[in-house]
Amino acid sequence: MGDPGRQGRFGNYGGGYVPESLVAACRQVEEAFREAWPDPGFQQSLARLLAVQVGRPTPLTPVRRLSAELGINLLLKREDLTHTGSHKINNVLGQALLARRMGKTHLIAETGAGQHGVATATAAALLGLAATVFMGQRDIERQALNVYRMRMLGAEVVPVETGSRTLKDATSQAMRHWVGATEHSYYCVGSVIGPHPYPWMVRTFQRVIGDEARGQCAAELSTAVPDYVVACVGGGSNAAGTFAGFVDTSARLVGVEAEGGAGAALGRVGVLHGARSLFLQDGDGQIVEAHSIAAGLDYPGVGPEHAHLRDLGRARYVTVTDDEATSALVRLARTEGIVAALESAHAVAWVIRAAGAGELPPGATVMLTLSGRGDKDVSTLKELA
Amino acid sequence: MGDPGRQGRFGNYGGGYVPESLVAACRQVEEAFREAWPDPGFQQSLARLLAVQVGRPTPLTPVRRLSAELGINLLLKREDLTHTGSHKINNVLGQALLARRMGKTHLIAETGAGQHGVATATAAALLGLAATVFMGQRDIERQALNVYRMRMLGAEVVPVETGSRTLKDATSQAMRHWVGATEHSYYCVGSVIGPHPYPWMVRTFQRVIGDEARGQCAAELSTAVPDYVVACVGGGSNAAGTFAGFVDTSARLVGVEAEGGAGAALGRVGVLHGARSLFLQDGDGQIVEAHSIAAGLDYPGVGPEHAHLRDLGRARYVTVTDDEATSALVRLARTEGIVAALESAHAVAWVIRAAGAGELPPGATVMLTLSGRGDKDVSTLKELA
Amino acid sequence: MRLEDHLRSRRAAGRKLLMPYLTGGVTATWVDHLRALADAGADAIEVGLPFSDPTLDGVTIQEATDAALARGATVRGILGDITGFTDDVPLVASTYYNLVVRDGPERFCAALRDAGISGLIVPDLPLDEAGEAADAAASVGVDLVLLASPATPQPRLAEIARRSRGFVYAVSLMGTTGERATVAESAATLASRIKGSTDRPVLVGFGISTPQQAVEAARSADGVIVGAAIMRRVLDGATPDDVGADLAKMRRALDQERDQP
Amino acid sequence: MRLEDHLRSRRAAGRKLLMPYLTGGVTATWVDHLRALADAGADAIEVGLPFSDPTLDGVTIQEATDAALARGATVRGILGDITGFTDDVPLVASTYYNLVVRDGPERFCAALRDAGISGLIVPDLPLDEAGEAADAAASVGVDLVLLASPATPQPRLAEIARRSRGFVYAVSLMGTTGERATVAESAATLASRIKGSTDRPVLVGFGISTPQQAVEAARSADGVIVGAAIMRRVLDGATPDDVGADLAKMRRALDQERDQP
Ligand SMILES: Cc1ncc(COP(=O)(O)O)c(C=O)c1O
Ligand SMILES: Cc1ncc(COP(=O)(O)O)c(C=O)c1O
Repeated sequence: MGDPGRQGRFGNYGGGYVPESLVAACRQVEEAFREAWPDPGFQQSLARLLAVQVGRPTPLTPVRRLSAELGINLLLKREDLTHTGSHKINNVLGQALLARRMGKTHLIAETGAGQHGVATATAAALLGLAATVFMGQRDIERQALNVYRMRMLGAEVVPVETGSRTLKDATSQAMRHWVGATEHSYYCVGSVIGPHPYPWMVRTFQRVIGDEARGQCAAELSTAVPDYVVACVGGGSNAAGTFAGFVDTSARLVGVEAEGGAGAALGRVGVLHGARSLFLQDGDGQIVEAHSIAAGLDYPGVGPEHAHLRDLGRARYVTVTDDEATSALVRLARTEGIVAALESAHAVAWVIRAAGAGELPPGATVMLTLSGRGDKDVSTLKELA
Repeated sequence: MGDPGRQGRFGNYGGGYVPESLVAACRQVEEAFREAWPDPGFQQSLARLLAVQVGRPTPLTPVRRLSAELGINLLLKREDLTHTGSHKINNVLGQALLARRMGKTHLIAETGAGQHGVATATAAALLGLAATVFMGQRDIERQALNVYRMRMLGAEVVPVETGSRTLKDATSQAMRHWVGATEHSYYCVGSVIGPHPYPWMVRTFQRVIGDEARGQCAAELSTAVPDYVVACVGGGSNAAGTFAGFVDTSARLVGVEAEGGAGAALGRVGVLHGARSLFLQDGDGQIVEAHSIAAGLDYPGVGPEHAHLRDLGRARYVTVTDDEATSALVRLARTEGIVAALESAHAVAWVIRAAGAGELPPGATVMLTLSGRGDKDVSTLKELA
Repeated sequence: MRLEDHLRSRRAAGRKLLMPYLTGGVTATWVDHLRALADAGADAIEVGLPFSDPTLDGVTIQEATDAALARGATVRGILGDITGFTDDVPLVASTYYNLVVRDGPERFCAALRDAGISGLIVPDLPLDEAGEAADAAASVGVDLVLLASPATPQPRLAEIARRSRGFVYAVSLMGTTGERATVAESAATLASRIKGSTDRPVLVGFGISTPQQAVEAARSADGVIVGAAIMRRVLDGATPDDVGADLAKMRRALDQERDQP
Repeated sequence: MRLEDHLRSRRAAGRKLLMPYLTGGVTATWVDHLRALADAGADAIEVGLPFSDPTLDGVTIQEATDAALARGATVRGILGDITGFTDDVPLVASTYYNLVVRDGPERFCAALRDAGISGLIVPDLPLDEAGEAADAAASVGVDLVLLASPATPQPRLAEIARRSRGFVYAVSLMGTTGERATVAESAATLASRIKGSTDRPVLVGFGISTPQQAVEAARSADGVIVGAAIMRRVLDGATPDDVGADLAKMRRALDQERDQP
């Protein structure tokens, strides 16, 4: 999981399939990132923001009661404890610092669950930038709390009424808007998707999850490295950041997708939102609408690096149903006092199923990234109850 | 701010004004706490929970943009970043560990904003205890999110229909329930109120806020100690925990109450919920209903140690209106990307007002405890907008 | 006559003591209820001075309290209503400590005395905190009654019995006031324990609802206190005569018990 | 005849080129619209192969795309519809790269060629990624048209002009497709820049809505592409005759401009 080069290739995947009007803008982002990342000044600013604003490092929590029930040793990397409540903030602060360094005054973002939108609105407020967040009308309805949070933070939230009215369409709309606004605006992509350099850059900013967890596992586990490393996968940023910390170890990497949005597990090669990767498509090559109770997983594709990891066999991608995810959410709440995001609950659900099916051997150590907290999902769950 | 002795006196305040049926139970709690607190095993268990579950230490965030606007140097102690979203968890984990050590199987709690209830439900799930949370019907309505969170965590939430149907009445009902349940149940009080040993014990568990902040200020400030230390005051637990870290310094201590719930600023000596302290009362000695937009400040009294600090002149208690608090909340969100709890926004509002009025000298350093995050308040604020 | 002397002499006459409770100011004609209770054979009457936050009361007395406060009842008003009520049946005020603190224990107790009240019960004032109020009460000749509960351990129970004045209030069970279907087992045990350490009268209260329960509870004690059962009837609209008739039934049941071998 | 040869020869005849756009399958009778456009003086016609996620299109073409897909339009179906359409007016397919990748560029381009299509525009396929598709297109004699934008820097512009086939598509402004009130200033600058580095035909597209705008945009270029303005009319129910009449007006305006000194 290294530098994908100027062409942004992860094996057969990635690249920069953007309109000519965005080629220069993407290059500019790449140049800026290549210049900023090794700069100790940039690193220092980012590290300080992650410490004093985000609350990093986040803990690695050994889960006692659920582990005992499952006969395994489960550890949770607690991204739910970050400022704004999900891992999205790690990436956003990095990009927002970059945008300011590039002299941009506006941030553009797409959002599904609203967590990336809230994170973007937060970073914008903090750094004195304006923020415009595109969000599918359907997601606006099911994540109303986050919509109001964004507005309170001063961001403009633009409803997207096209297509499935979810994350896919919000992303398209954000790209359309960016085409006309490249001069002052920076497009702050929320996952390891989009054209080069985004998949690589976002993974690099999210790598802090995996790097921290690696060190914490070394301190916590007699084996130093867990047997399994598990994370949910929408576009795949929390998983990519997590995997990056363990890809050079013996840990088995498992990405858990929503059954209705399983780009990596069920998708075919295609090109969308700037990258060649795996997408859910019908026989005619039309992108299929994803369906997940977790707005953040309601995306028909996956980041190109995941497609590559799948091809290599280095990571496995599995799927979980809405019902499994909600049950896992409740079970984790009841046994550990943690109300996870519905997205994160997918990862927990797979662990529960795999432990029950003997797929995880008894005593296996499992490091799971809990990507966010469930406050945003409470009204969705309430309707189900 | 030391040990108030067996009688639990803070100057003229405190004590144990409980029905005879609760005297033994309170003594039992005191004995258990006096025995557990110096025990390295207990300290270790608590410290570990605070680290891996709560995410302590919480950051001290220098607030750049708002500070510049106000001409002061404002630092925020970020209790909003703790697990469950407010300082309440610090105390609850301590008490829940104590309860388990005492062999109790049930936790009882009252809650106003729901934060203490969520924290109690969380600790109960984590330690395998049952939880029953009393909550005023009015608070159930305005903090619906937290009610559902508690239920998801497996706690029983009991609506209280008497009196003002807020925190005061929930507290009375929790005490009534405890009288009949002392054998198996531990009453987990949520603030520095109630009979001895609660005000002292809760402050002791919350002291981690002040101790951490003291150390962080020493690292952050050239003066080592801030000029002002500010916190909101409902019952007063976040303020007490904060003040405890600074009471022996030159810092001026300011407790900020809701105008409609200003026990310390506007109350008279009385006895309620087990303690002699300051309470809002009418001419006949009846307790007056508090009124605050912040459910956690909607309490007509204040913990006895605050009454004592006021008498000594060591701390000052000031009030802020609902409108000032909501404006401060929005201003902090827009300038710093932090959506604070309405309770905490009261402290921010006083700083804004005092800086504007020249009461805070230009360049003053102000350490403010941001006691919680505002997710729970978003629907309240939405209705105002 | 002091409350305690009165109760001792009644007990000496072989009588089981009966002390009904009435929330002061609960209705416009509450003093008529008071008189009916006196006439129906009460040995003393507990008069509740309503407090906004009755943390040891169950729903019935909470409701009575709310009703009284909603009517504008105040300590001053209630004391005014009962001034010169009667010398035969002593009145015992019962309230929460905040109302005592409001004017200070001395002024508060003096006001009680001036209104002809001879005893005071403060359920949220345990032994350990009672010093100031006890002194104030004693100095004006009002008996400060202390409460003992099933959870009270032995040496403390003796101390409570020793320092209580008027009588010792035996709280029958771990719980709040309010009607119960049966008398808790803990009632008899507690009453016997108290009687084992004092010859002061011992009255059992909390949950005594019917004549049968009164008889049962009075067996190991010197008498009973009946609160919520009466207040339930008052809240449901019972007239003074109705309430008097109820109490008279209890009186008869207790007296019959005595008259049987 | 190859697309580029055709356009060059038309230009050589002193004519400003006019290339209308039509979303394939947008209505049941869309081929009649196509024919009407051909008859009204189109030099070539861009046929949109609808893709579910048209990220570079504005609302009008998004709507047309949705309508076509809702009707069940597919690449295969559209190609079937136009097979044997006409030899006089070349057709240029335009779509997003995912539909090219679906069957692989080679099979995709072969299918275009078999349906009589002579050019291909893929707005989300920039120069850097175009190699595979360019080879596939070239090998079956389909011209892969590259796009240049106001943001394209100089050496890259020359490279695009060099590697484009058929013509060079000058994107008039930084934005999506869709009608605009005026022609962006950037259009003329870009067209001149491209013409400075190639003699390949240069067509300006995006936002050309009226005959006047077409005339203006064509001044520094070899012609114009008109998309959303036509699709708006189609979506509003315009018949083939209506659309033909509209295009004829543009044709006349462009021809008159030439005939004026
Ligand atoms: C809490 C949480 N987890 C996971 C995701 C999925 O994103 P990714 O796959 O990029 O980590 C989201 C997206 O919104 C999210 O909010
Ligand atoms: C966020 C927050 N802050 C403050 C308070 C007030 O409590 P205390 O005064 O005990 O700190 C509450 C109570 O619910 C709260 O939720």
